[in-house]
Amino acid sequence: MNLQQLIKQLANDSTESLSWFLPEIVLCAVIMLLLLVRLFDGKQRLDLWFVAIAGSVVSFLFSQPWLVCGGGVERTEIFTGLLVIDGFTIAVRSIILLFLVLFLVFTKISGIPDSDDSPDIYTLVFGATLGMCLMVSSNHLLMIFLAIEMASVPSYALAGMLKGRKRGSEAALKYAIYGAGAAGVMLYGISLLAGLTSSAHLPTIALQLAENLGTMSGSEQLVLVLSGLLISVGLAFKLSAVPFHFWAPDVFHGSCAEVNAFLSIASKAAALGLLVRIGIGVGYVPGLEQEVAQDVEAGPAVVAGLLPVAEEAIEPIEDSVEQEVTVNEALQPVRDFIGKLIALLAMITCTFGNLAAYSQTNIKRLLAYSTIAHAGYMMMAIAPLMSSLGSDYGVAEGALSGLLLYIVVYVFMNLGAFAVVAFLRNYIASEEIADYSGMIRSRPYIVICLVLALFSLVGLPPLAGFLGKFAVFASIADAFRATDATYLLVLLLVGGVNTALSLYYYLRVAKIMVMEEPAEGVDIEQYPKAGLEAVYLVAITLPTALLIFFWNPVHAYVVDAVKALIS
Amino acid sequence: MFGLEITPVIAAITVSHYLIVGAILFVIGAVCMATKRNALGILMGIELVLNGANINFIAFGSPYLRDDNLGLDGQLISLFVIVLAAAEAAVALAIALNFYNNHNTIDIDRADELKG
Amino acid sequence: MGILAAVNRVYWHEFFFMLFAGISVVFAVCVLLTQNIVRMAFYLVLSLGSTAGLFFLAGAEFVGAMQLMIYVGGTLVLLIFGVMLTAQQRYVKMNTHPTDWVLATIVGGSLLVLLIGAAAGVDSWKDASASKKALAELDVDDARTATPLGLALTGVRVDKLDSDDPALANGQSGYLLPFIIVSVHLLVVLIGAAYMARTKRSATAPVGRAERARLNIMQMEHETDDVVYSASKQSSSSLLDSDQSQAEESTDEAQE
Amino acid sequence: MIGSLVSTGASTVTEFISQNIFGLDDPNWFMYLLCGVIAAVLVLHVIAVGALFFIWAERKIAGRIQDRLGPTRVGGKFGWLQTLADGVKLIAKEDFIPRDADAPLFKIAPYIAFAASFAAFLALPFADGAVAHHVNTAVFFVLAVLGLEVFGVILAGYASGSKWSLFGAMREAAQVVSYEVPLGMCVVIPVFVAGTMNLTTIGEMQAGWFNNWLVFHDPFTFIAAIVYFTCATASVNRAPFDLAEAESELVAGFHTEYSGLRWSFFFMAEYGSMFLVSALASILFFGGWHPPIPIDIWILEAFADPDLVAAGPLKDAVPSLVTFLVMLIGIATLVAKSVIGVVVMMWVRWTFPRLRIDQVMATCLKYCVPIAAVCFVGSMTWETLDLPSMNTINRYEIHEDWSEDLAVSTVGEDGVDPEWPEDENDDESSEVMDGEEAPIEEDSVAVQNGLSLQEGE
Repeated sequence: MNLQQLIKQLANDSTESLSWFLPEIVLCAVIMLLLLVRLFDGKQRLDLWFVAIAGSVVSFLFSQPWLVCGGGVERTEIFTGLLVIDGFTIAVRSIILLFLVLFLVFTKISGIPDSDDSPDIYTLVFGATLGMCLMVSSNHLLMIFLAIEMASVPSYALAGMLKGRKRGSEAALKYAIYGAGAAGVMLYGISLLAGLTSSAHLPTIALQLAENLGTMSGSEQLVLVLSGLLISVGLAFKLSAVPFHFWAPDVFHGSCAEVNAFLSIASKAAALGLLVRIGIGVGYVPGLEQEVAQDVEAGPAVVAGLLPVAEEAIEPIEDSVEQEVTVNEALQPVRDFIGKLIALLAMITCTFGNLAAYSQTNIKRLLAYSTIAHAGYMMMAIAPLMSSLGSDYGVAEGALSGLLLYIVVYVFMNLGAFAVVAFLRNYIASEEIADYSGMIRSRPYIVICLVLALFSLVGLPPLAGFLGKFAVFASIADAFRATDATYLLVLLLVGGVNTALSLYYYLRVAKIMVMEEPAEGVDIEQYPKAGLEAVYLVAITLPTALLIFFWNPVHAYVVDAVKALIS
Repeated sequence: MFGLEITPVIAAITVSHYLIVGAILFVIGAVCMATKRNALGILMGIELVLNGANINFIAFGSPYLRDDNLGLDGQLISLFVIVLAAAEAAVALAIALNFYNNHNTIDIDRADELKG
Repeated sequence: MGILAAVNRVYWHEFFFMLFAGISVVFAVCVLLTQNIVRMAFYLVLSLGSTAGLFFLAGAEFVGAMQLMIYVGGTLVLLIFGVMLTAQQRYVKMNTHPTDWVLATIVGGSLLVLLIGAAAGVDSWKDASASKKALAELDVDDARTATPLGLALTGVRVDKLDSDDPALANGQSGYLLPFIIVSVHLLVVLIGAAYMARTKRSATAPVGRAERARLNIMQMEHETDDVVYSASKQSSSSLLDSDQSQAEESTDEAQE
Repeated sequence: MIGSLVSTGASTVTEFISQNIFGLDDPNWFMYLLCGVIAAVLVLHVIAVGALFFIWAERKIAGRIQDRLGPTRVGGKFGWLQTLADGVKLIAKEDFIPRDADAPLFKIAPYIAFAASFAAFLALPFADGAVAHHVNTAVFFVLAVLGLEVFGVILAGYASGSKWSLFGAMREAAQVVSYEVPLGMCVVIPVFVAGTMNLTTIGEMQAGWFNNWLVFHDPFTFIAAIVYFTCATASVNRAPFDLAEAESELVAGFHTEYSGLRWSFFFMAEYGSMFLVSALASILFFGGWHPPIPIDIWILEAFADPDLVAAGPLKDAVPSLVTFLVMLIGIATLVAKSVIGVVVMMWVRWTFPRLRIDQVMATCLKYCVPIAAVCFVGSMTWETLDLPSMNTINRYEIHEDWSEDLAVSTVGEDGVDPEWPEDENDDESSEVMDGEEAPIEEDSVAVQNGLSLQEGE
């Protein structure tokens, strides 16, 4: 191959890639636009919120969530293998962008950030969202690190959005320092992994691992485990999984509820997407399994379209066929390691989050621990995914679609909860749970919405949270039946117990608001009534309540989304 | 030294040697992050951690050290890491200054408004 | 003459590796041990500077120069700048609690042992044959890394032209996308840093939702805080402007 | 690379010495060491002797600009011994460390500033082959190392334990780091036009008449040269940008507390940097070591062996003594151009009033950066569209192993040729330097020099 062919190849590749990359391009354009409009519109006559909301809607539309219907999206590597597009990417990316739209409406209604700060803040929000979109499509170690940085660094500044506040600046400082440290540790793990496999491209890494895993010396395995652990530090930080969760309550407490919503939803969704990307990326090479099964009939041409590497990867397979091990079987130890590690983290995270939430008196801290716990629930879905990826695709698909469903549900219920917190702060200038007592009398709509969101967070049956939890737990049970791995059973039990545990503290908030009398000397009637806020809240909460009626299409959608990814 | 054949007291430099330097910088950086109380001191620890990783990338990618190597990927990743570290430091510093303006200190232990 | 010819081979590579690695590690330890934040920054400069030397030694000239220019000349200047802005006493001492030290030593020590054991244990990393071969074939002016690097940043991996395995060549990605996207990131970061560093503009926002929200937040704050930022700006207000440009600075520089 | 890190002098010089003086076939470690020391001493002299001369020159120029004589007493008519007298005075001064100073840092700061300035000279070619260490990315290296000088100043300011020093240091930090941006952008412009970051190659490309200088390549490079010089003045902390030592506000800024020999190191570093950025300007924009009139090429041609001329590069075709002479002419030319640059800086210093710190920043961020950016884009467009230029130079084409099977040089007739003709690599030398456009007669030298570079480096 000479340079000329290479350039041609690059040009073709880039042109094709760009059509998949439109949402991100729109985000970049909005960032520029926010800057330029400010430059040429000196008196700020134009409210930049309109630019932002228009940009986010366009970006959401360009993410084309309907494409995955019917499982129509095949796995495509774009930008010379740096990113990968498949149903899962499109789905999670759409969720994040949809959240961005809802979030912008939310900030407009709640009034934070004010018009002075909004151009800067929206730039940061869009920058972070861009990073999150990259996170869910990363297929390369550099892109993983880059995307995490792109999502995190603007978030650090967002956490300190309200300046002149001690708590806000403290939250931002803690977040920035811990975040930067976790990213550094993760980078070291990435470097070890890249060095061990001589590649930074995830499928290539998986192939290398599959080839070498059997013959690895003890030290090499040690390096592999170390790199896995170090990488998991960075991911755990983004997920606020337990040994690295300590930033979350402080940051959530210190920054305003709007930022909390952003950090707890978009950031979590992206981190989970990235976790799936890495887990599947290094633990599974799509398309190779069938190749071995139908070796003769299909031929390499079919697979070549799926994955550039796959075509030549047949070579190693045939070597390994002699040992009667396919690539994806050879990767079973990797998947087991990832699955067990995540299962362990998920159990600790979930339990800790729920237990720590008990003693909270501040609603934002409570929701922070609730976020931690929910990160645990969502991570639980990865364990059955990893354990059955090589053997039972139905279960793996079920797990992944369950995760996806959970994320969709989580967006609405958590956004609802934080929106209520922000609106109530605007009314009564307090975020203490005690100050919410008797709120039902003055603002019934808001309280009902919060109660619904909280019940949904618990996972009480008719509500959407139940469906998400059910999907995840069911996939764990399926996986346990399929693989007989004990840790899955433990995981299932821990999940169940935790759900019961969490009931109390969510209900306590509901009880205070509904059952108790307003505190002495507080005339809650004096504060403004809900107007636009109530409309927004109802709009956010309705999906939580009504999902049960639209269960089938939604479930079909998430199943379609993950179809092309695995099988 | 004149007239003497110098015997190789040390083995030829390999990737492992670079990795050891990288590991030392990484661990020192990590310990720095854990022990320093000054926010900027912690940032410096982070820089050391990133550099430890960068040394690894360079060593893995060096054609002088290893045949089957990362190639240019190593150098390219470390280039991006340098750029990203600069960006991160800029934001972290701005945040630290903001903290200082509100608290009149940069001691992270004084950041105790948020406990619970 | 004969004497000179006899010692024709000095282990320069080893010598310079040891030199740079030694400086780098020793000053990194100094960074850890010193209690004075300014000296800490200074030792860090030396440590990272000699890390750049290691990069040169491993054949990554461009990255080495980049390390000097952006890391040492930009990021660390920024850090020192921050130190100066925030140092109250002339020499800021930071005393670490002894138990912290003990704990950190134990954990860090075991991590170090683990990492070094891992690094020194892998056979393919200990293989010196490539190193010897490279040294034997070394052409002094051979190190032209900047051009392939630049081309890789535009997406063309010329180093993979003669790759034996075309399948793996595909995994050797061009870096056009990160090169472009990182510029957007730098722009965002620039705005974020400027936002954080500048003082809040006067509240000219029309009274309404936004104002109410802001006031409420401030009110919540006052219930627990007795001090609001007030006099704190005196120490740095004059310098803050330049600091802001400084922050913009390093990112700009990185962008180059 | 590893060898070249150790080797000093162009490796050819090392080989030359070991072969002709010591009779060794290959240079051994001692040769490398010896040449290293020689090169280091030579470069040191550029700074030390340069400072000696420049301090005197500054005094004289300042005097003349202010309508007075300047130093006259010491050393006869021109006062040429004045610097020496200054030096004796400085050495004799008491070495003084303030009580509040951080002594180790205070002591080491001037040497850091000096070392950075000195180290940047390592990669600066004074003529083709007259370079201490051949770095392929020399432009970048010089800028990077020069940027480290600021550490000396910051440490000095901080360690002095004086608020004047601290303020000076902070201003310096802000200013230098800010000005590195437009400076870097301006440097990228000639690098782009030349197609290489190798200073020797950039210099050699501009051989011939002065119209070959890159400053005349297009209007944008011309503007860029001016912006470069402005930013360079600021980045070496000279008036009117010398906020770090603004006497009227900060006593003497970062070196308020310094005296004696340590102070003189700051001074030497400053003059060294001034010389360095001027030399960089000469190489990047003003023809490097080639005189405006191609005397060096005439000499080469006069002594060239006609049989060899056709065969290869001109430099191979002439006796080595003549090439040595040409190298000396080159060194003299470069030094002369650099001195002119330094003198202009002095002229500016004694003509313009000092800016305020906000004006300094505004100059950088509001004027220099945008202008440099526009120039960069403009110059790039100019080169890509192949618009008319006073230069007859051709862009340096990279010629390495990987590109051997390239069909065509990437920048040809119209920038990028869409056709990508397949079979053109029969004759490699013709595609390496694309000399079809320019008249052969005028261009042959440049082409040959270009060739010699590609083979020799």
